[in-house]
Amino acid sequence: QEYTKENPLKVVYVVHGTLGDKSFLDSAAAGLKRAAEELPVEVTVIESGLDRGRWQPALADATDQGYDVVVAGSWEMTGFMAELAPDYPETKFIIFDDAPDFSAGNLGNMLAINYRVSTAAYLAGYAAAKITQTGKIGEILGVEGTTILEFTSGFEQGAKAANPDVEIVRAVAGTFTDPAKGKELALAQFAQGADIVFPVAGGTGVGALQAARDEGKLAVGVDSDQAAIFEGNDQAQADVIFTSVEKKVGDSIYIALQQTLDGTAPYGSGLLLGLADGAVGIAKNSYYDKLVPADVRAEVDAEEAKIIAGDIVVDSVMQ
Amino acid sequence: MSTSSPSRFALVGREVARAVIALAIALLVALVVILATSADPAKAFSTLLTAPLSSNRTIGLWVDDVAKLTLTGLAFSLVFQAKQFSMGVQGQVYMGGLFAALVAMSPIGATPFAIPVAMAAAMCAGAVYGFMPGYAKARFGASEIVSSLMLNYIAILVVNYIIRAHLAPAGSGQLVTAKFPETAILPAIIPGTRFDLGIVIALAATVVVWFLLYRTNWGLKLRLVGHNAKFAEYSGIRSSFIMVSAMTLAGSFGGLLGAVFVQGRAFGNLAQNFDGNMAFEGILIAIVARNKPLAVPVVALAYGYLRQGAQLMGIRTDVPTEMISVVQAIIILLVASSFTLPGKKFIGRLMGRSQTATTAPEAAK
Amino acid sequence: MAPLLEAISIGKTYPGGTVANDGVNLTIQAGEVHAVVGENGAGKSTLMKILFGIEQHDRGELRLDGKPIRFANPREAIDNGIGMVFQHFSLVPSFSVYENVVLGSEPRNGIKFDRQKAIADVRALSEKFRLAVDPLPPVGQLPVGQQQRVEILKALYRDARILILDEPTAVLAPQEVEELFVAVRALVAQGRTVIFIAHKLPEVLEISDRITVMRAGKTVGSVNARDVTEDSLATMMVGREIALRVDRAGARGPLACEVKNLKIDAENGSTIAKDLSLKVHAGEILGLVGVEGNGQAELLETIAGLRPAADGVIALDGADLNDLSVLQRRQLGVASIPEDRIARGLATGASIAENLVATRLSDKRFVRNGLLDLKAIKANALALIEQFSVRAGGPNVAVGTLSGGNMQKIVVARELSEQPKLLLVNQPTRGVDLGATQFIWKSLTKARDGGAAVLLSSADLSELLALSDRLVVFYRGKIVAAFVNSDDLTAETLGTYMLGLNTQDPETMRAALQ
Amino acid sequence: MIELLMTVFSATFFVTVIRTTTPLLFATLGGLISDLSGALNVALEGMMLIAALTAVIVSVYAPWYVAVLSGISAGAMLGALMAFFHLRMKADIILVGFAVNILATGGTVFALAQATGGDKGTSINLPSKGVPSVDLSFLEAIPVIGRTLKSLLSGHSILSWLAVLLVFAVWYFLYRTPYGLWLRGVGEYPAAPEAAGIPVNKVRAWSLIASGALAGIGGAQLAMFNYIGFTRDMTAGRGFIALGAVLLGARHPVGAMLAALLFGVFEALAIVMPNLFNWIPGELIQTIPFAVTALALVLFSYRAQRALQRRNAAKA
Ligand SMILES: Nc1ncnc2c1ncn2[C@@H]1O[C@H](COP(=O)(O)OP(=O)(O)OP(=O)(O)O)[C@@H](O)[C@H]1O
Ligand SMILES: Nc1ncnc2c1ncn2[C@@H]1O[C@H](COP(=O)(O)OP(=O)(O)OP(=O)(O)O)[C@@H](O)[C@H]1O
Ligand SMILES: [Mg+2]
Ligand SMILES: [Mg+2]
Repeated sequence: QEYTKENPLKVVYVVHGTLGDKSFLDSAAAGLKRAAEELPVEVTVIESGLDRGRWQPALADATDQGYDVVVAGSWEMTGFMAELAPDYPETKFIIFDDAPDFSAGNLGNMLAINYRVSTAAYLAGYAAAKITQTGKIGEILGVEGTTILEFTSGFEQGAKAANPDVEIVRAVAGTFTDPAKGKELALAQFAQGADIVFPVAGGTGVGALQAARDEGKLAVGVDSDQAAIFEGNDQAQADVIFTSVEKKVGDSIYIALQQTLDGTAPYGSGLLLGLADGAVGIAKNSYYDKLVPADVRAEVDAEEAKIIAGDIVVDSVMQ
Repeated sequence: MSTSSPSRFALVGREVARAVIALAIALLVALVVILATSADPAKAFSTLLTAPLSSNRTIGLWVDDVAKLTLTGLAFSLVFQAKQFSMGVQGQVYMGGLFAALVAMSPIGATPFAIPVAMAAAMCAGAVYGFMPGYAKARFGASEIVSSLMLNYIAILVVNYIIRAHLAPAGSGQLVTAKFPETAILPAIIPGTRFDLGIVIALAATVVVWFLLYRTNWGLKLRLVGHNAKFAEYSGIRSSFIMVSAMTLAGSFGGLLGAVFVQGRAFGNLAQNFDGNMAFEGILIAIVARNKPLAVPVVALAYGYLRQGAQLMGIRTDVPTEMISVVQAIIILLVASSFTLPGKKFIGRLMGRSQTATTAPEAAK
Repeated sequence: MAPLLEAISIGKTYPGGTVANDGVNLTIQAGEVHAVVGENGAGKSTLMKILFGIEQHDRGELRLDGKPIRFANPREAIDNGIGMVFQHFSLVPSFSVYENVVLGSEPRNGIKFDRQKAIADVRALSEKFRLAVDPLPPVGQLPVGQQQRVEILKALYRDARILILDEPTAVLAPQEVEELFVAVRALVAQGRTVIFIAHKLPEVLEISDRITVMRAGKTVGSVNARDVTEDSLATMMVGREIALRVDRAGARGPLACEVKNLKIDAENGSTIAKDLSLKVHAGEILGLVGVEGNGQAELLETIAGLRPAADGVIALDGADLNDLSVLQRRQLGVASIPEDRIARGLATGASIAENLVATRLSDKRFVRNGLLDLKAIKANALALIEQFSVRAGGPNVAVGTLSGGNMQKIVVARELSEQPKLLLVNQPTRGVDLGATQFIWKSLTKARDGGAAVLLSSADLSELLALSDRLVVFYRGKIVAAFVNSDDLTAETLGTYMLGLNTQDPETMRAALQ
Repeated sequence: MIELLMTVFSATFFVTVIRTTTPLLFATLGGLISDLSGALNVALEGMMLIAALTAVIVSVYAPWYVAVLSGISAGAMLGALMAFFHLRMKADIILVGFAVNILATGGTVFALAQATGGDKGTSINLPSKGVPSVDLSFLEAIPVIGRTLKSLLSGHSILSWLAVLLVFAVWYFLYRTPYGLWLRGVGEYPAAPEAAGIPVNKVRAWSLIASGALAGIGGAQLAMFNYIGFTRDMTAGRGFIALGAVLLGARHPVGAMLAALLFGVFEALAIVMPNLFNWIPGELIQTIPFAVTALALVLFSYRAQRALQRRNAAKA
């Protein structure tokens, strides 16, 4: 079937939560938006809200509405999607950031995109451990869940690789929507001697970034290039984010849709995208160049090459 | 029920008429909001009004909501009738959910006894959790509002912790337990939907609460304590015992709701933050139902319909999700209002006495 | 000269449809004490509420100084020089006396509430009108008589020309009534006008210049106090003759209840009463005489089990009651009619039927295996409604919708529906009209004749003298005198003991206490 | 343990406590005023949230104090809305409060998206301003205690100082002015002020408005000092905790302050603890403020009861 701007591929993205996290969910939405602009694709976004009892119904309802492609993210949605997919053979399903069990063979219309984000986080951790003055780095987690831990475990592994003596303090906020708390947690970590903070906590994390800005400490962004987000509006904030661990969800979905239009997308299987695919990585922008010394940057690039070559194995909390 | 006077049906009729008119106004306001935010307002509005009936699946969603709203409404009605303002249903839901999950995940979960045993466990857990603020109130005079709110937060955090650290599949980092065995999940009444045994449990609970309140000695005592604790004491009723037992019993219904949550078709597992704050909507149900158990499912039915309609409108149309809560707020405000309807005086005379809202001089009596 | 205040053909229908006033006429002349009398529910309070702007009339006209007027709220009435003391007080319990008095018209010092001036003003005012009260304590701690003075001061503080007193004497002891009357006369002497509502006709005749009689929402007529007698007034009110007379007991039975060396403490630890010793026999009424707040009410509460005894013994038929719960005492045959029927005696939101069985929830007739026998409960209610002629829509009507008199009947019906062994009665006819009073008196004597030992406390000395076989006088928490009732015993005699002006020799007292 | 004590007795910790307490204290005072007037304000949460958003948006275009004022007005207007539905339309105050909360969760996100041109979760694309902190560096000049004084007192939000002032002002208003008398009278026994010609409903309406205004400052402080900017649901339950603090504080301004402070201390403790005790699960650390509040409540109630009994025993 040929899709055109007049007869576009109809795609629905069911957000398990709401947009506005400025990272994971928004990133996917941005990729879809780009697809809608550049490809013969029409995109609908459904935000199913924070009540998890609503997620499955929203996915099922969207599927019922006759879209060509249904997109959703994370392990929270995988099970629901895998249950629905066999009943809707005409519809295509894309899950990102997780994969179902394809071995049963009944998920020929489902595509999974997974990211080796720990590899990127490894690099950020490596750089952080090299540039910390105090030898102490703080992490702030929204909750202790897979997606979050995938970042922190890689980050810690990288930091230890760079400097076995580096101390990492970790605080769990228990919420993704309390920036004031995120800020307090970061301030407390700074007060206890940390000089770099790595928040992986959505809106709560934004507060931690602000703490770094106010205290003149450094921070690592998460999911997307967060320095770029602040650039212009809040230059002081952008100035302290020396890099970000990027999970290019949007780009990968864009590519998946492109391939769906071409008919080359490998439905019925899962993709595991890593550094080599460019789907994950650290932001090497002007702030990175400014705040990270050239020798460290070179070391980081060397580490990256080793990971891609398989000489360094970065652990993953995802099986 | 107790105060049923000769004009009882007329009174109920008036209430219903008032509610219907309020609802109509609320929907009108909702329509305005929709007109302002939607490119296809007609579709959005008709979705709001009809979507819950659009398929078996959506009917299941509605009925599932009704079951849960009924249970939380009942729990709140019970404590409100005893003039206690415990806000603890949410904590009870989490405790109940936890214990139901523990049973479901134990060897019993794979047996036919899974459902009753899990429910009993959940009810006991909820009862203990309802008992605590009641006892603190009766024994120490500690405000049940504050203690129960604090216990809610504690329950959520503790259950979240237990899920993450002990119940979630090891190493997965997922914040949810594995699916329970099918024997531990409520059977669906309409297969493939959320229309499950939960609604039957909720209706049974309604009858039980009604029976306890209006047909038993304990219930009469409870209502007398609620009306006038001093009088109850004078009559020889141990009001602190009644108070604590009412809060404990309400807690068991909160716990039961927890079991219905986690064992229902909607979940079938225990996840962090599973209740979506629905427990608190019971306050609304109880107040609108005037704490009358038999009115609770009726109110839940109507409110649940609108709730689901609004949700589906958010999913199926371009009305922004955020506007759903705005519409919901407007509906609550207007349904709760009692405004003067045209010809109210006339209707009032036809229908007999009106219980106009208490103004200060009347309160002096 | 035009009358000061005039109500012409006032009509008022409550939203529920009750026609409370139906063509009421009232003419008040400046400087008079004008009484309004009528049965419970005749519409007196409603009329006063209209005069004070709390309710609005549907029909008719009000004139003040000859000019038509209508008050939308109490503020407007207050501004026009009208003050009102409600049947149920409107005082904030935790506020001090002076705060209550000045509430709404506080003296100010910039934005500050000028407390010193308020206190001084209240002191001055209470001296001027001979209404002695300490401005400082919270009103919730004051006896009712004092609370009422606070209410009157409140009106006077706002410089009321016309003061409406709705049943002010119902809650007062005789000498408090006297003091009130002194104050009322002082008011009139200073040019104020008083509208006065009461059920006790002797008081009405004593204090008022003119009397307006209301019946069923209408004015029956107005008369000069000088021209009528109690009997003729009663006949005007009720439309028939009322005889407030009861028979004294025959031979008294065996000893039923004995109280020995009882000591009662308040919640705050102070002693309310001590060394209380008395005996009541079956078939007799023992009257507890005393100004309110001297320990009678607490004695009744302690016997009922609502208060702990700090020391001493309470025995019923030889069995010690001290450690028994309220319910256990009730099961032994203790019944009680409490002072404040709304606060203690009833659940106003519950139905009549439910109120009537509230004290019998362990009785096999109404409750079996924890289940209610609704049929029996309803039958019980129907029977009692009939037997005690309660005017109500039916057994399922909420008690709160009844008039005060009918509420009291519900309490009496419940407590007397079963012949009690020991009946504790406090203020049984407070605020109740003549017809109902007669009925309640009859009910009490019937219980007595059925073998009940009755302890009766009342602020109304004539009630005590009419009903009691023996009387004991309380003063400052002690029994200071005891009498066997006889026609020679007068209210004045009792009064001297009540106020501690006289002491009785121990021998006489012991004899009368047996 | 030593580390914990050192942290707790550090100036930084004190400053953190003040910061975490301030928004809570404003909301608590707001809750107190409406509670004393007889209307339980369960909408503090929503009022704070809407005020926070309003303040953030206005601060983009106007000086900080105008932004704070507009946050206050937003809260006050919500109070007026509640008053209208509760007093005029006779709706149950708790339902009205819940409606405001629901309105706030969705309405703020919608309004934010409008204001930012599509950002739904945060205002990071809005250059919003903060509330200035009060610099008391001159205190350092004081011999011996100067440094400590400075580290304790300097750098707090100007609104924190206002909060302290307001505790006193609210106390003064409630217990020293005629209107405070009216308000307390209306809350305790409305028939009395009504009969005294006080417009009871007006008093209630104004106290709801004042309640909203106070919650509004709390929201402004949260979004203009504790964190500068707005994110969805950023009040994170503080309004409900404030409601608890009202009751825990025995419905008195000073009590309310102590209760808010108690909560602030333990929230601050929950913030420093994860970095010191990595082995304690985060969730359990987060229960600390709630558990402490519940225990404090029981303890206070128990002590009040005991005190009464002891007084009785002593006199007997
Ligand atoms: N707020 C009200 N709503 C409806 N009916 C009322 C209200 N207040 C009084 N009534 C009714 O109006 C009638 C007159 O009542 P009112 O209180 O004026 O009588 P009253 O003469 O003062 O009686 P009492 O001597 O017992 O004080 C009664 O039937 C009463 O039930
Ligand atoms: N909200 C209400 N709706 C209907 N009727 C009411 C309401 N409030 C009060 N009433 C009526 O008002 C009357 C109560 O008035 P009130 O308390 O003055 O009684 P009363 O007749 O004066 O008794 P008492 O003589 O003992 O004072 C009752 O008759 C009751 O029917
Ligand atoms: Mg009256
Ligand atoms: Mg009366």
